[in-house]
Amino acid sequence: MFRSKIKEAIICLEAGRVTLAYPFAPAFIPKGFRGLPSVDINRCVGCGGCASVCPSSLVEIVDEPDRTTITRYFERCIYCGRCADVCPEMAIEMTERFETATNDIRDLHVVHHIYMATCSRCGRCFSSQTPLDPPDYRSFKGTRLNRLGVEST
Amino acid sequence: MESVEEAAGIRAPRRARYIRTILLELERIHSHLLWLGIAGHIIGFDTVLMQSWRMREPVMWAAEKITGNRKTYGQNLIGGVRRDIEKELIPELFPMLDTLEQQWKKVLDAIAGDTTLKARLEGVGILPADKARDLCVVGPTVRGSDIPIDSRVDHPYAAYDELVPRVITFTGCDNWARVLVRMHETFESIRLIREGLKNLPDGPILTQVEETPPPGREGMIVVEAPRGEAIHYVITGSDYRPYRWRVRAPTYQQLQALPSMIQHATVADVPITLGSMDPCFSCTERLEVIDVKTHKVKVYSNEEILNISRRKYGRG
Amino acid sequence: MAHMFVKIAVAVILVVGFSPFLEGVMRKFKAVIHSRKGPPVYQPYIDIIKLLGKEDLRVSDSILLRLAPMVCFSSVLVASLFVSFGFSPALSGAGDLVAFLYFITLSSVAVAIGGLATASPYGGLGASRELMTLFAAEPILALTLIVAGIKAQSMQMTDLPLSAFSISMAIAAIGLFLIIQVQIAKLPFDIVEAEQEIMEGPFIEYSGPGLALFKWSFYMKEFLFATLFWRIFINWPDFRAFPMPGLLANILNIAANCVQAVVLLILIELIDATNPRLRIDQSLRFCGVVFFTVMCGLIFAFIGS
Amino acid sequence: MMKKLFSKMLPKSLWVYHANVGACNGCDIEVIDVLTPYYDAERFGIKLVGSPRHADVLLVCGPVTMQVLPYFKRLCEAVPDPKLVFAIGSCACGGGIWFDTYSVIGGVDKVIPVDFYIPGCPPRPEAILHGVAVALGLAPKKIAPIDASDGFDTLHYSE
Repeated sequence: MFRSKIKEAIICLEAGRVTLAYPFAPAFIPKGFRGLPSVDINRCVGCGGCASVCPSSLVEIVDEPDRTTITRYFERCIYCGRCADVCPEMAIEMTERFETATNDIRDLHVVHHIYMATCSRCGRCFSSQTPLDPPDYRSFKGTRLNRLGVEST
Repeated sequence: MESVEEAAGIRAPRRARYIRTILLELERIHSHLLWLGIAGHIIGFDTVLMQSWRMREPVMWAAEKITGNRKTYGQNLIGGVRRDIEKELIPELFPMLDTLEQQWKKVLDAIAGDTTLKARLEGVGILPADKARDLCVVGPTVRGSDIPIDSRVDHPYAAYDELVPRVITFTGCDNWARVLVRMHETFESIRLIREGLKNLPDGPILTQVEETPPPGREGMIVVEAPRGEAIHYVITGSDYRPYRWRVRAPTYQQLQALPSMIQHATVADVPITLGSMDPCFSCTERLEVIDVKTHKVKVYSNEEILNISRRKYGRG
Repeated sequence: MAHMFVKIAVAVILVVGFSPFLEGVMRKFKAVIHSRKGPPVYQPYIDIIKLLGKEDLRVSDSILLRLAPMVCFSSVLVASLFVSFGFSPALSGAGDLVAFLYFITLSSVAVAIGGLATASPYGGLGASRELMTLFAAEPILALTLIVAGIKAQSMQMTDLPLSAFSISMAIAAIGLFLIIQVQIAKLPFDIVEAEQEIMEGPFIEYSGPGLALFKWSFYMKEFLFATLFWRIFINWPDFRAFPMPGLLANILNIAANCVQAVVLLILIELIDATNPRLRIDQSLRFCGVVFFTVMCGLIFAFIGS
Repeated sequence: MMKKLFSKMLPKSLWVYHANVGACNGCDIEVIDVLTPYYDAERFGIKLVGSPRHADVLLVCGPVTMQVLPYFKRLCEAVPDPKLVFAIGSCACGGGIWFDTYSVIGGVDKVIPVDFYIPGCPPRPEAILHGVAVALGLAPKKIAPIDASDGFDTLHYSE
């Protein structure tokens, strides 16, 4: 009995003190950690792909006349990373931020306004394009495209 | 996930199945280490809690490195896995497993001769083999009663047809036997991970799912979770959504065995006996009593249970 | 008379003030065994002050519920006046170790009564366990003290320490050491307040000041028993034997006593950290074995060895 | 003066009662993980207690289900003042993926006021420690609400 007690004590003492200095020293974060998602608002086209795949439906999209307001309630986020997978513009990426503790729930709400060009006829939004952007050939269909000498994709 | 695959008639690529197996075994290791700690905590042996959770922590870090999160791996997709185990990660995993195995051997060696620990665990919560068979108990609980049931071997899923685990049984039928089953299973899991990492086949990790499965297809899979076998049953529906998804967690069956296990036990023995089957009360939340004679089913609410037990003990 | 008041004051301040520090040291040592950093040694002081300032929720109007913590605390405090901390006991004129025994028992009874007064099933279970432990452990404590008393022909604590080694005293010392574990509810025997089984038993419904008093009296008990062990069986070093002023000798004695108490309690904490909690029947069996061992010691004492 | 002393001592000795109101066990495991050697919350005086009457802090994990609601309310009354309520995990903070299901009321803040939110699924032990450190005033809060617009708004208004 005493031998096993001593063995137990040796196991305990061999390890030494392993406590990490965490709150006073930065934590180790592995590569590819799925932390708080960050949204690059300048890339977002307001397609709503993230809203449709999100398991906790935390993305709320409201279309207003000249803009789309996207509100994300990150207190519900389960950090699955689905939104980052499906985003067609790679606007969402999982950051390494996990220190999301807060005393105010509103700290976790992210509101984005995307200003969109609106169709003058129906009044609905579409993503605006500046003259510097390359033309989107996909929207050109049929004979007109062929006349321009561009292969349809 | 595999039940959906079965329903859709998809089979994940070999590499993906290996990665799943490795993760399942990592999960088993961490769960068994966790369980030993909790069992120690229940009988007041906090040092066991601290030390076994200390050994568990590198396993969690490894899982975090592989999948990006400590617990909700989010790794399985229909048709494969989401993330590959990267090449530079594999050499990091072997030393982790080695130290874990070494330390775990020492722990097993140390507690094997511990008389006070045995006084609390040996001969307590006895579940004889025939009774266990009658009550359909699963997992380490039944393997502690000398019945070799392990769905990894019986119904191989993932890559268990290639990485065959050894089924560990002990004849004690008591809490001590269940401790030993879990401790030895940890070694087995370490061995499986090592083999899996060594023989990790090349190839894709995801088969492209071309079409959605038609509605009304069924799929069922039996998975040996650390607690016992969990059964997932899916009926596919339209619109990418399942029509019905039923999970039977192992705790359902385990709890049936509890009354016979705690018969004639003192209050002090009840928590550890309950703990020895590693219950998950999030999986079971109501009491259903079936009257055998009249075949009536009655679901008791919480208040009713409280009233019955109060009447029985002359309180309230 | 004034002399006595000084002694009482010193004893009270020592016991009340120093015992949480001992607990802090024990927690720190436990943390070392758990391979972690652990709380600072002054943590128990903070805990107690915090608990004293908290709201006192009462589950019933029972006067017992309110009185139990006070009785427990004050009985331990009075018991401490019959123990020498390196100087002769403050109330040595009023009673001897038998009085100490009575007051220590009273504190355990107060815990049990407090547990019963809460009217919670866990409290009742804890109280019955406390009483069972009391019946098993108290005779052993009494026997060890009686063995020491027979050897010294007196039950006054100042007369007790003997320098000569004898078999009966050695057995009694082992018996007392083993029973301290039971008395101060350290781990193989903390069946009374088993946190995981019966949710801290008798203390389940206490909050704020009541809980603080219970906790504090347990810390004080730890210190008292450690002191008792060193002062009765191994009364070394006694600085009063050295040529130095009496006051300095007394202060050195107190300091030595405190250090010794720390050493003993660390040993007890080591046993605490490497053992699971026993069942009540197992712990009673253990007490039985110790009881018979100490009985042998008593027989040895009668035949004079 | 005594009141001041008490309020000063409270953050240095937080006794925690851990309530599971419908969580999946993930957060519960991480809460206990915080007490184990690598993270060791006891160095801040944090201790897990077995009775809500001893507690200063109520750690709540999981979305509040219909079934536990009455017991949860009773539990909150059993904790003596002054008390703090921590919501651990995404489920407790905002309901998680269950926020609109039929058997779930939602986040803990729909039942009782919550003092600190620690989201995560489950939060890393470091995240829980950080939450505790923020509550104790040892570390700064590292998150703030974002209300941003894309670069086109300036373009839009300059027209």
